[in-house]
Amino acid sequence: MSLTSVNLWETVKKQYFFKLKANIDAFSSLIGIQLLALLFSFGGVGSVGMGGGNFSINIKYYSADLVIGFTLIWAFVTAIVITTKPYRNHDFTFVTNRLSSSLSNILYLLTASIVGSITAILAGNLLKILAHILLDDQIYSFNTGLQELVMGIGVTILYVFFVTSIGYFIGTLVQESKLFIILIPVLFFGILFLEASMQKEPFLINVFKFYGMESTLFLFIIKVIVTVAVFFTAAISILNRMEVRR
Amino acid sequence: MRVIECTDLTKTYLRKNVLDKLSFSIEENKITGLIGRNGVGKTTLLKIIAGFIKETSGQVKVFSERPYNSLNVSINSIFVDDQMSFPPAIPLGEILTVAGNFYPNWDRELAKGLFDYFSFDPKSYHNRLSKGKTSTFNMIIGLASRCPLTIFDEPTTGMDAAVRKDFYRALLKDYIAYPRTIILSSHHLDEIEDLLEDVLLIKDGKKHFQMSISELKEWAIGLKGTTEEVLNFSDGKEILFKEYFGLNTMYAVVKNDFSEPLLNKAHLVGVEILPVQSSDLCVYLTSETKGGIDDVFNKR
Amino acid sequence: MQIADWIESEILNGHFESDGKVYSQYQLAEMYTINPATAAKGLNLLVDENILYKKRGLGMFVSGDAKEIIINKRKNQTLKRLVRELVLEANRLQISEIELIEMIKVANDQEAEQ
Amino acid sequence: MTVLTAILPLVILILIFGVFIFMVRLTRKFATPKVTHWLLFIYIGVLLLGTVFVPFIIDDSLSQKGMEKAIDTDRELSGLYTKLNEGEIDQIDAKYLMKESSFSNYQNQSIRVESSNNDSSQIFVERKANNDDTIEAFIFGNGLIIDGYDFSRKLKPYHLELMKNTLTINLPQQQDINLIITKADFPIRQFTGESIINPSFSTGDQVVYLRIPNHLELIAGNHVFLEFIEK
Repeated sequence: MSLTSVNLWETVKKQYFFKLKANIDAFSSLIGIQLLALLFSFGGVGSVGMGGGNFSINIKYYSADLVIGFTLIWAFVTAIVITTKPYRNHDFTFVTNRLSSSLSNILYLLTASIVGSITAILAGNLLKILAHILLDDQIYSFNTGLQELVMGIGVTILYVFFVTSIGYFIGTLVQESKLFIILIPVLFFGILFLEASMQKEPFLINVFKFYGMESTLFLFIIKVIVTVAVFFTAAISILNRMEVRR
Repeated sequence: MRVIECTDLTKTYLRKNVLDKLSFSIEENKITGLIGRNGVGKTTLLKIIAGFIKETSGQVKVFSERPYNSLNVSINSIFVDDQMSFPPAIPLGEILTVAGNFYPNWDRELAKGLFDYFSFDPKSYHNRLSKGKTSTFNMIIGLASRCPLTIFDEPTTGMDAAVRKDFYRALLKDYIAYPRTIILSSHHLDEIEDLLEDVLLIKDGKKHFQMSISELKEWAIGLKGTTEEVLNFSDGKEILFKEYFGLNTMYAVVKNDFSEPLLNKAHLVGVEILPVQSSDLCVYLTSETKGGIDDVFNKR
Repeated sequence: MQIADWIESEILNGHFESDGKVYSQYQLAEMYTINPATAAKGLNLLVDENILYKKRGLGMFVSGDAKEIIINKRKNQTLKRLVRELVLEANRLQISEIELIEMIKVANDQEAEQ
Repeated sequence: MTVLTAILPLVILILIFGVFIFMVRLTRKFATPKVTHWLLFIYIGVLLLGTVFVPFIIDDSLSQKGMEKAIDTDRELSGLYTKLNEGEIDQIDAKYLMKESSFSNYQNQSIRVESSNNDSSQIFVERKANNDDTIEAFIFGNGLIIDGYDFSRKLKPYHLELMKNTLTINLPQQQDINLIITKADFPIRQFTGESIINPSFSTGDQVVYLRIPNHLELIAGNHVFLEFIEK
């Protein structure tokens, strides 16, 4: 019987569509989470109270920060979930090797990031409308220009994708050995606690500064892309050595 | 052309050699039966061939390539067992379409035909199928994919006799129409005997023997008669299996390398020659003890 | 080898006349749900006993004297074996030779009437 | 760098467009569109609707004025006070004038100025050259600018009341203003420099400026502090 040759990207493409079809429910949980976030950010994402001579002002700020935050968590969890055994075994029922399985996972996570970010940013508008209708106070808003909106979506996609790469890496470690389930949290809080006791600035702050405070877009993009590449390549190399369907 | 070649294949789990320097090869377009006791390493061997797990040492070549992590092997082979996992969110009907996308030789009519014949509901889900139905569905995927190497690992678990019969018939008919290399690992050797061309018997992680089914059928003979008659007739040959009946009649199974005339003279001495069922033969060959379960009771 | 025996009896009762075509290994496999290789072995057995002969690319054909070969094969193999078992059984039951011959005659007459 | 920020939105737009087409093609490929797909499409539909509908409901009229938030609010304030000191009130930007009122044919010789504001409030007084028996009162507020929005019109000005010979300046009762302001999301804020924590805000105090006839004598009530302008 004649053998069929195959190329990697052809398989990745097929697996990608297969994954989208298989994990479509992840998107319904995305919607659920974002609606929940909308509910929470109803009281305003931040509020400031000030007083003058004979008047007091309190301002409620509305933005989609919380929705984006929840989407980040959702992405992180989704990334971890698809590295678990059942999901990897789904790939091995059909045509795959470990590399194509990982690559299609990454493409799927990218799609999840894009859909997650677009919906999160647009949810901000939904929030404004709901606040207007339900709170019937006048809402003052800088109508962010199209360019800013689009840039916002772009940056959010990078953030979400960044989080998925970490999730994917951690998920792979956990698959490598269950020990990591305890090791990673212990390490994480251990360092925090240690630094706190030594009055040193916790590493999380530095991480936040490195990415969060980066105000030049170009640098930010480079930083995120490099980090994402590092995490994903690490995950792929671990997965490549891992047995499956034992 | 050899589809599978194994030389000194070893696999150790927790310091136990499940496969121990196993060497064999399987020719193209043959149906081979993989026979062995539970836990002797059949599934491990098949998973190494399918590229799921790594061999500890030794060399495995599938389509003259190392199967582990090889896309070429993956697209030209399919591994069917009851652990085959499908995403819970995809209904059965769509799984067939998905399989169609993946496998180049996928036969949609055959899949649909079998799917309807075994009355599956395209809207139902894989994880809600009964054990037998799961095996049947997995079998359909295996057959319709028409991969040059199709591996069935105990495909009939849970299937009732009628479905099993249909499966064997469907397997053979599709094999005749589209010959391919098939490996059937099963415990019901008696049922699949007719399907097979070769039999590969695994014992203690090693290849006990690999021969065609017709040779296997004439490999050993059963001697029945009075104990001393049978013993002296078999004069020192290794007795694979012995059983006592009544006062002093005995049944023994020995390798059949008697000459033709000697066999004809056997009945003069009151020893009856009986054919040995290949499935029983395999059981005798792979049993740790020489006797049967009765020995356990007889010893007390 | 049931395949070989089955073909022989088919030839004996005239289903396959001499020089007629016999089923191919695949047809046999289909009919009996057996592996085509096993069917082929059965056919080759008969070729060795030149009950059948092979025409390149056309398949298997019944050879001219297939019937006689089968008859005397069965005569000195199967028939002889059956007779031996008959005699052995007779001794066990202490039946004299004459009685045995008598019984064979009776059986033969009944067969002749049908 | 600007080139990049120009290209990036374009790329993202194409991405969004691509995702949309991809979604459509995806559903056509699906034999059994599942509940999730409907959920997803309704949700995205609502979101897109929201995005289109939002500009109509938010009041960004203030934001045009707020555009000058770039200038330093303190520098502007000090400018206001110097003009007040020099009495050139007509050069003060109209947006600072909160209220203007005048009391005509005030024949008394003197007038007493009272204030209900318990801490001292500053009143500028300009003595006109002539005696036209009218007292003009101007109330200037340095505006309430929060995060670039000019909410001055939210503040109620002082209320001047002239009874017999006392002019009382009573403050509007305690007023609490609730505002809802939308902020850009943190990924956007990161690059536009906006911050959510300390909004820029000016005190929103009010100042009274009186123009009185030449001969009118002023008597300052308690904790009223009169500032005479030398012109």
